[in-house]
Amino acid sequence: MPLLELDGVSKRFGGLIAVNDVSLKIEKGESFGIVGPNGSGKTTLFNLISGIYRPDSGRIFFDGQEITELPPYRRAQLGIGRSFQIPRPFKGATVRENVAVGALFGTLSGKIDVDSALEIADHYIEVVGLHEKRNDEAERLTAVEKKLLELARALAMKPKLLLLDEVVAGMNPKDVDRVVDLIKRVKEEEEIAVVAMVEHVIPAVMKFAERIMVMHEGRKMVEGPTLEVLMMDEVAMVYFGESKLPGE
Amino acid sequence: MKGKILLLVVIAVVLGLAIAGCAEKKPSETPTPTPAKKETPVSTPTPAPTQPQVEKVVVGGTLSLSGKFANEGKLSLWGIQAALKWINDVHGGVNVGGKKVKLEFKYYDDESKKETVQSFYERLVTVDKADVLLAPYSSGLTLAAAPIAEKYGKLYVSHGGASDRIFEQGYEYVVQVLSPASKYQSGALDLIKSIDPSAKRVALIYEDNEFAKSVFRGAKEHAEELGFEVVFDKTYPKNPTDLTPLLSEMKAANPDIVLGGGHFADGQLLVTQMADLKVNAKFISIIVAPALPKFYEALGTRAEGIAGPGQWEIGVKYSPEAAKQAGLEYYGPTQEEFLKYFHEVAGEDVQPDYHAAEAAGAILAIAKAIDTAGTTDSKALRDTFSKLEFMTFFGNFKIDPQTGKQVGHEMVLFQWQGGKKVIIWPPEAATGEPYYPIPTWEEKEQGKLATK
Amino acid sequence: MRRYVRPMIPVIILYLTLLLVGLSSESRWQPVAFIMFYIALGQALNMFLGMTGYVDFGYVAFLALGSYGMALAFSSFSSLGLWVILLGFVLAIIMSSLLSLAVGAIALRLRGAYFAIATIGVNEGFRYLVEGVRLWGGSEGIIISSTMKDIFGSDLSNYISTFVADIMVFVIGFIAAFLTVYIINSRIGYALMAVREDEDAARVMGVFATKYKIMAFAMSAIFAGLIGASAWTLKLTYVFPEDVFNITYTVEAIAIVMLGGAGTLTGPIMGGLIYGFLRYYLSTVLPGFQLLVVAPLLVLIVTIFPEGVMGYVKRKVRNTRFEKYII
Amino acid sequence: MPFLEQLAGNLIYGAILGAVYGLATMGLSQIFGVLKIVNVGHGAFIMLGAFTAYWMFTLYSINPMLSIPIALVIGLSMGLAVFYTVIRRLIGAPELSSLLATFGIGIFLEELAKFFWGPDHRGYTWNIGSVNLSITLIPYSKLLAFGMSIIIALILYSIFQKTRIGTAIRAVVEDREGAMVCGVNVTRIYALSFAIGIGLTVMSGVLVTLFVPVGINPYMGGEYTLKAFVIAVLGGLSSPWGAFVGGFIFGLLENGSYTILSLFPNVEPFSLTRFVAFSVLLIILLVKPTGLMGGEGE
Repeated sequence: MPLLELDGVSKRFGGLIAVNDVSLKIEKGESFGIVGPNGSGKTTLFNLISGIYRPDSGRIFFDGQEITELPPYRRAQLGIGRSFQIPRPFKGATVRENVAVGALFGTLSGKIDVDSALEIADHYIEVVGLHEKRNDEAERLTAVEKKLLELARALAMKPKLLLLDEVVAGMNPKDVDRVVDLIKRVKEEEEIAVVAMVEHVIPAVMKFAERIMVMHEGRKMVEGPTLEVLMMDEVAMVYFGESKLPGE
Repeated sequence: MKGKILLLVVIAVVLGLAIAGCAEKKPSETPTPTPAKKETPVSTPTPAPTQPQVEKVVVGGTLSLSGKFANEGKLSLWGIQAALKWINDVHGGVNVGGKKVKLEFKYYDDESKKETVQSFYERLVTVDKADVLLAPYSSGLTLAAAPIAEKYGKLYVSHGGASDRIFEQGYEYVVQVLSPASKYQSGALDLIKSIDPSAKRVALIYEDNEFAKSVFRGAKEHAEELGFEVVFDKTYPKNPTDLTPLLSEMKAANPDIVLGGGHFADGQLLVTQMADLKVNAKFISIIVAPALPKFYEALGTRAEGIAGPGQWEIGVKYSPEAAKQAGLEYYGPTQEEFLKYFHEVAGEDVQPDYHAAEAAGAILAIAKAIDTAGTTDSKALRDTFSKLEFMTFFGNFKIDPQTGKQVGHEMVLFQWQGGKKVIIWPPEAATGEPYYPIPTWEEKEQGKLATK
Repeated sequence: MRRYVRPMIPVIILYLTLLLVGLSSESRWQPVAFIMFYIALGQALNMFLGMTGYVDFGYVAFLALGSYGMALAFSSFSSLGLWVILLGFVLAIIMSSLLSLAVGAIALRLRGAYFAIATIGVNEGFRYLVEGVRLWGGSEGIIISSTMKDIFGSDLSNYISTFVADIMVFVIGFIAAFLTVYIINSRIGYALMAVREDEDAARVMGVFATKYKIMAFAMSAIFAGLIGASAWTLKLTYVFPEDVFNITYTVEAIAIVMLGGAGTLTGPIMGGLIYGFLRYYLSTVLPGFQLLVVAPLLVLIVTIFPEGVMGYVKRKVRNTRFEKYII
Repeated sequence: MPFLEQLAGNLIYGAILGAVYGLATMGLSQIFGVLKIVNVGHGAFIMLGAFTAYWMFTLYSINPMLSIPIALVIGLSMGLAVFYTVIRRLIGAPELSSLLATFGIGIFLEELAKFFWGPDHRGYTWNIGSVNLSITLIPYSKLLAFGMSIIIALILYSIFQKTRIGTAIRAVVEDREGAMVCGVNVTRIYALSFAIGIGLTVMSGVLVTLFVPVGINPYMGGEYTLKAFVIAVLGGLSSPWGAFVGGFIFGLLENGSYTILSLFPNVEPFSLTRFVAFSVLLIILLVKPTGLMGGEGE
């Protein structure tokens, strides 16, 4: 049984079809990449999975249960954590408080009191390496730190599935390596399936993802083991235009 | 940055002063810039109150100088100041323990809002040492401050709380100077009954609020007693912008007489829209709005023939002579004197209306009661009030000893005739003949006035 | 524990000072009660506005229903004797919370200004329903003075109106402050913080935003109802719909919260203090002209402290040892 | 058929009233749409417009129609003055701080008006005859109010659609950062929008007096503020055109529902018309949470 299953999911806004009949299966603990240019429907797909939008047609299953009609907070509690393309931390709150929200509300495993939530928060802040800033207000973090904060916040939810929206965009190569290593490590430690979505094909991510899917104009174009997919000519044609090889 | 810190400090200091400021009893440090500066009582610092020696008598009250009753509040203040001129300058003050002392009036602005009044009345009693309280304007505010008056056992004289219900609450110290709401439209009905027995159909159109409902419940009862047929009885909510729906329905009911109104703005609107829609009636009487000269200024000839009840009008025949005839004592300035004093405080071009007169009447009643009782003790004053029967320029004064409700005062009915208010009812107070039936709107458009 | 105690220290100091000033002389009690009304009003509104970031222009409807609750207890259950006051408070709680749940369920789906103004519709609609179908005395309202006198006698009635009702407002304000501290440090507080900062992000992190919004809304409404029941009905002894559904009170409450700093604990207290004091003090100095001074002062303060006075102080004490006391 | 005749008459008046309401709301929507400021002092500016018409008429016998441009100029300059002294400092501050500021400004204007002109309720009579539609009579002054409201709304519409300034304002409404990048001076657009909003509002005050030429007093604005808020939301808050449509709906509901409500016994039908109007607002918002002409989201 796959962890996440999308069955012919579509979503339209007015006349525009943002996601068109996408089916997808993701296994427990898997690393999966979604690649596609801007406007190809990736973010909408994430919003459909995390519940911000309801699909117009199609069904979504998670961990053996249909979640198509569940509100976002229920899905989060079932184990779907996510980050946003443009980080959306709770600006006025401190880093600790931000992460504690994830620990407090992101799980189904009974109510956690504030103190234990703060302990969990401290742990994940340590994990992502923000401990020196834990009492700073989130709005004073740098862009990279905000992404790390979102990661910690999502991890504190103890997710089974982590949806990462452009998590390394705009980072320098050193930071990219650091973050990818970090994700790999927590993925192993916590047995999380990770779905990372990227616009530009970054070697580090390609190495990290076991399988990828390429989206184009709201449709799933191809899906398969990373290297295989990237070798396909049609992918190169659509996605890279005239050029040939990914990631130089 | 510095500016902010400075401001913080300033706020802190001001708040600190608050605590000190409320505490300190500084009776004279209030330079009150009122529209009429000379009348503001500037009290001298009172020495330690040795028992029987009274230096002055203070009447305290709030007036609605801002907010929805600001219009009435302003006129009341002038009326009070005019009455004080007579009491202090002509009469020489009030008699307390055989000695004439000055009567002072101390006031605050309640902004026509209910939560301010209790604190001001408490201040009036405790800081300003008011001996007698003048109740605020309107029934609501009168009720709101009553617990303070009762708590301190101060006489609480109402010059603007017309609702009959105030006097059904069992207050000990509440005394009314003006005629209660239920009487407002009685005069108009009595008048029509006496001059045109064929006019039977009465329409009532009024504001949906406490005061107007009291007025028109009284009017309806009175109309039915007199054998009128009430063919239309509808309200409109506060601050209407368009009365067309009501008026077109009323027009269809074809009334002979229209009684209506509520407050200033809606009263003006009612007449304007009746004119627009040519809703004609033989007689129209509107409460509150027509009493002010601004009503005629706003409506021009459309105001011709419109009548309205008043607690008082310029020209009413309450005078020392009238008092003698009635076997009553007359107290206070004559009407001419009152008008003179009023113009001194308010300016030559302002005419007093009944709001000014009823406030002045209240102050005069207080002065009269103190004079009679020779003390400012509330109990003695209340007992004196129960027995008092006298006349001022505002009219007769006599209360129901039990409830404090006014029973002696009579309302008048005036009518706009040729740009002037003429008193047409009751006959003994009238300064002119009623113009009946009033000109139609079409005739008024041709320039016809309600004059013979 | 210290988490709850430390921030309460400035609150307790402010409240005690006010109480002592009020009790120190007869002349100071009502002014303090006047200021206290605004403080309590600010605190009650802050529970919703400060915590969730939602504005409710129709907020005054909860005060109105609370005051009707108390008035109805007196007009319909006067045989209960002293218990009628308790019943009044219970009715105030029930009526204001029911309305808040109804409004919450319907209108909290709307975002931002749409919600704010839809609630005006609720308030005005309710008012004209009361007047239109002559509910609870219609436009003539309910006067309870004589009933109060029948039950308690004249002296005790006056005592209730001029002292007990004010003490009730004090107590309500204090409980509101304590509850605020508790909420800020609890799960609810974290949830509301998340909703206020970014509702969508909060949802995908597992926060059942609607539930917490309605919780805050209902709590805030209950406090408003209690304030209405004591500061209006018990104190002023009458309820006229025209007065109690007046939107000005909402705007004043928002002004107080913004003056002090939304979402802070001491903000509404400072805001109420500044607003109430300015109005009272200037009225005694310049009767009739006080608003001409108060209004520009409000504008001045907000241009200098856009985050409110306590919002500014909170920022200033960050990373100092006072940090834990000002929240 | 007196019932239908009355209904028709009421609806005609409702439409006229609605146009005036609509115009009286457009300024509010304009300011909210661009600056995200809820102007709780809105009514005070309507009051200023009403007084403008009143003083022009009584002191200089100036036809109220000619007061419209005068009011516009007064409004525009007041708008600029208020913007540069107060509002500009609050851009970027918490949203509600501007609410406190406009609250203070509103009170200040009312008190100033009372200080200079007194609290009296004033009015003027500009009787230029009326047209008889057999079911009802309509004074020409009210028809002028109706016509002028529509003309002003149309002029505003074309300014917004056709001119550079209009385009820049729309750009700021849609995407502030984007507009800034494209070289639009956002502060200036804010100032302009605020001034236009206030100008419209003061101007609508003149039209209000064409419909209700009496009861002009310093505190008259409160009722219009309330209705303007509701109408603005009905139409979709940041859309001045929506506001205009919302005004129509509100006017028609207020007047139209009376004829039906008056059939019920033991109620105050006219008070209930407002209940109906506000209830319909809520229903519309539940069906379409961003108002009739609101777009997706905010």
